[in-house]
Amino acid sequence: MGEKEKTKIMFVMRKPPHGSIYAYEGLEAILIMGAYEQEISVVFIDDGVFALKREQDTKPLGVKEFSKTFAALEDYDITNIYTDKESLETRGLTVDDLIIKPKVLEASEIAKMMEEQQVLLPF
Amino acid sequence: MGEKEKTKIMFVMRKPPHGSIYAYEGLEAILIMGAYEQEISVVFIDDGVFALKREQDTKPLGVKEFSKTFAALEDYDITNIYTDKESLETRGLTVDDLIIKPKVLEASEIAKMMEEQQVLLPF
Amino acid sequence: MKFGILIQDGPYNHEAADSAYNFIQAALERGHTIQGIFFYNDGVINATKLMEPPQDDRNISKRWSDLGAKGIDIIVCVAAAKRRGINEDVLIPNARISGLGQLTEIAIESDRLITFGS
Amino acid sequence: MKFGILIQDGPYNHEAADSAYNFIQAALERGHTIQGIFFYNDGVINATKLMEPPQDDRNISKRWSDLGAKGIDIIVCVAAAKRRGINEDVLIPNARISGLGQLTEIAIESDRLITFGS
Amino acid sequence: MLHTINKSPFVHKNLESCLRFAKKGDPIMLYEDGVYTVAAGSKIEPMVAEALKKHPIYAIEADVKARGITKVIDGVYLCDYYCFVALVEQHKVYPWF
Amino acid sequence: MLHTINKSPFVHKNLESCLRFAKKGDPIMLYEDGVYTVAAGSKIEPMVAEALKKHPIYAIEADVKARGITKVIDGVYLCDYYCFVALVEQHKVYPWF
Repeated sequence: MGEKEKTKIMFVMRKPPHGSIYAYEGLEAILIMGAYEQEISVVFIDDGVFALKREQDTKPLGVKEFSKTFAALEDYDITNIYTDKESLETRGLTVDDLIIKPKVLEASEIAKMMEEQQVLLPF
Repeated sequence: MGEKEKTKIMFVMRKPPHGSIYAYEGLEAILIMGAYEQEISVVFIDDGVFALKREQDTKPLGVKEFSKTFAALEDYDITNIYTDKESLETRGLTVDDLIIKPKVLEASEIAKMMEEQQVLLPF
Repeated sequence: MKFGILIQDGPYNHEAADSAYNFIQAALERGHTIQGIFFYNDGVINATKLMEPPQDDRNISKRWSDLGAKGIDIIVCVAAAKRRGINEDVLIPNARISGLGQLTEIAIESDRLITFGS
Repeated sequence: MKFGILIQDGPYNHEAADSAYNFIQAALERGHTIQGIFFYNDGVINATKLMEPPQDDRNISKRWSDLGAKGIDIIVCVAAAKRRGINEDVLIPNARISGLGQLTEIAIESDRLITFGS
Repeated sequence: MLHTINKSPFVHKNLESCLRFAKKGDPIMLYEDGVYTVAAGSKIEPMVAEALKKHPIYAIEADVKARGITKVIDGVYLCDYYCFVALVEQHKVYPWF
Repeated sequence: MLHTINKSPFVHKNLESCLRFAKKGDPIMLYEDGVYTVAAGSKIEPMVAEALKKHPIYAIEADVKARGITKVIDGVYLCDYYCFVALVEQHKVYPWF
């Protein structure tokens, strides 16, 4: 009673890591918003699934490796993490290739979830 | 005798106008380089052909209209202007849709010309 | 309605800043409120007062500053700004540098959040 | 050989500035000369000294300034710089702001011109 | 949900992604270089004609005019930013950058 | 001529353009997000296998490792920036941004 309803915020991660900063700055935004006790979810579609690829080694490139921080999202109480079946298949990946085990959904199920959000953030 | 050979410089225009600044800043580079008495050529391929589309009216958008400056390249002694047959066809365009009449070439002919350049500049 | 605006790309290089501006103008004219304009990623470059476009071209940072003068909250992400060399010394008037918490608050308080980028 | 380098995109937001730097390092180590590094389009943002990346990250503008200190000509296009708020006040040491004529000269004097962008 | 697309369909595959996720009836707004999608006569036209069976498609007229697109695919609505705002009043927005 | 590609083939059509213009025997260098092209097992693999019949294909190993690509399509050369420079010594370069 009197408590404000939580806002449903979904991060839609479509960009691959390292080639551009969107995946990384998107992650920074997820971590901050995670502290605001809203209803956060994160979905990885298209090239966004590459952000979760296992065995990323950025040392030779000299840039930050941040896939492990995606793996730590649970520690920030962000547990609604999804990915798209066809995006994985197109890229020759299965959920076993990923550092975490997001729930694998059909595009139509993801579309339905997107529809239910109040805020969609593209990264 | 003793005169330095001209450098063959080709601008390869692949980006459409207005959505990003590359076509426009590419044009600025063409105009400057045109004053250096080198052997300049300009080829429009892929979405680059849109830079030459007739009847561009940027007033409602509030940005500069610069297709007419491409039409004036001849005044700067830049007369080696080419485009790619398939790029036009894919976009439903013919050379009559363009503000100038570049020489229409096959991709293989353009590839051959690119090979002959000393400098290729992508815009 | 209350609209929040997120801008992810820089001025001139891409059309995003123009589209966002045109959208905001139309929203204001339709009687909506702009809850805040948040610059993130390369979007922070919109907020430099050192911009000097050619005389016959639009001045994109001045547009944002003018919206700020009308009372719209213009916020530049501090972390993104530091990476790209935007700080208080070069910030346009009527804008402020702050954290991603401000984007969160805009997201929570707005009826719609609309993102412009590339 | 003499290599000219053209950089069309900004730092951090895209990998272009990193790739260019890695290429230049390898070219120098293989005994080549860098005739000049020309920043155009959003590439000009590489040249701001106000950049403050996180401590554990690379400082991209400092990399360019260090190459300039070694005698490599680092040139920032004046027209592109004005649009994006880069001027002498914020320019990294060991770089200079000049016109597209400098890119022309690099193009003429280099054996190869290599462009990094996005 | 309103889907927006601002990239050329000849170089980017964002339209394909959008169509894969968009629900029947969802409107699609094309702006910036996205408006090249609606130029009549291109190799993209059949995909757009197919999409029109499931989605109302809008294109920002200022972007269309700026690019010299004089013939637009039948069934596409040309609209201004007021119309864009009106659609946002009715729908959440997801931009397919 | 050396062709370079730095974009993901799943979202951009630059590889298609490159292959349309590249002459038989021209080397192709993949770097940045372009290296996703050479990951084995994807839907892109047949196009790459076809391209390998006409072109030597290289990929920058630092970019490959950064992206966690552990299995590369047979016939693709992994190389470092010295190798990139060596190719530029032999060829003019055109980047398919």
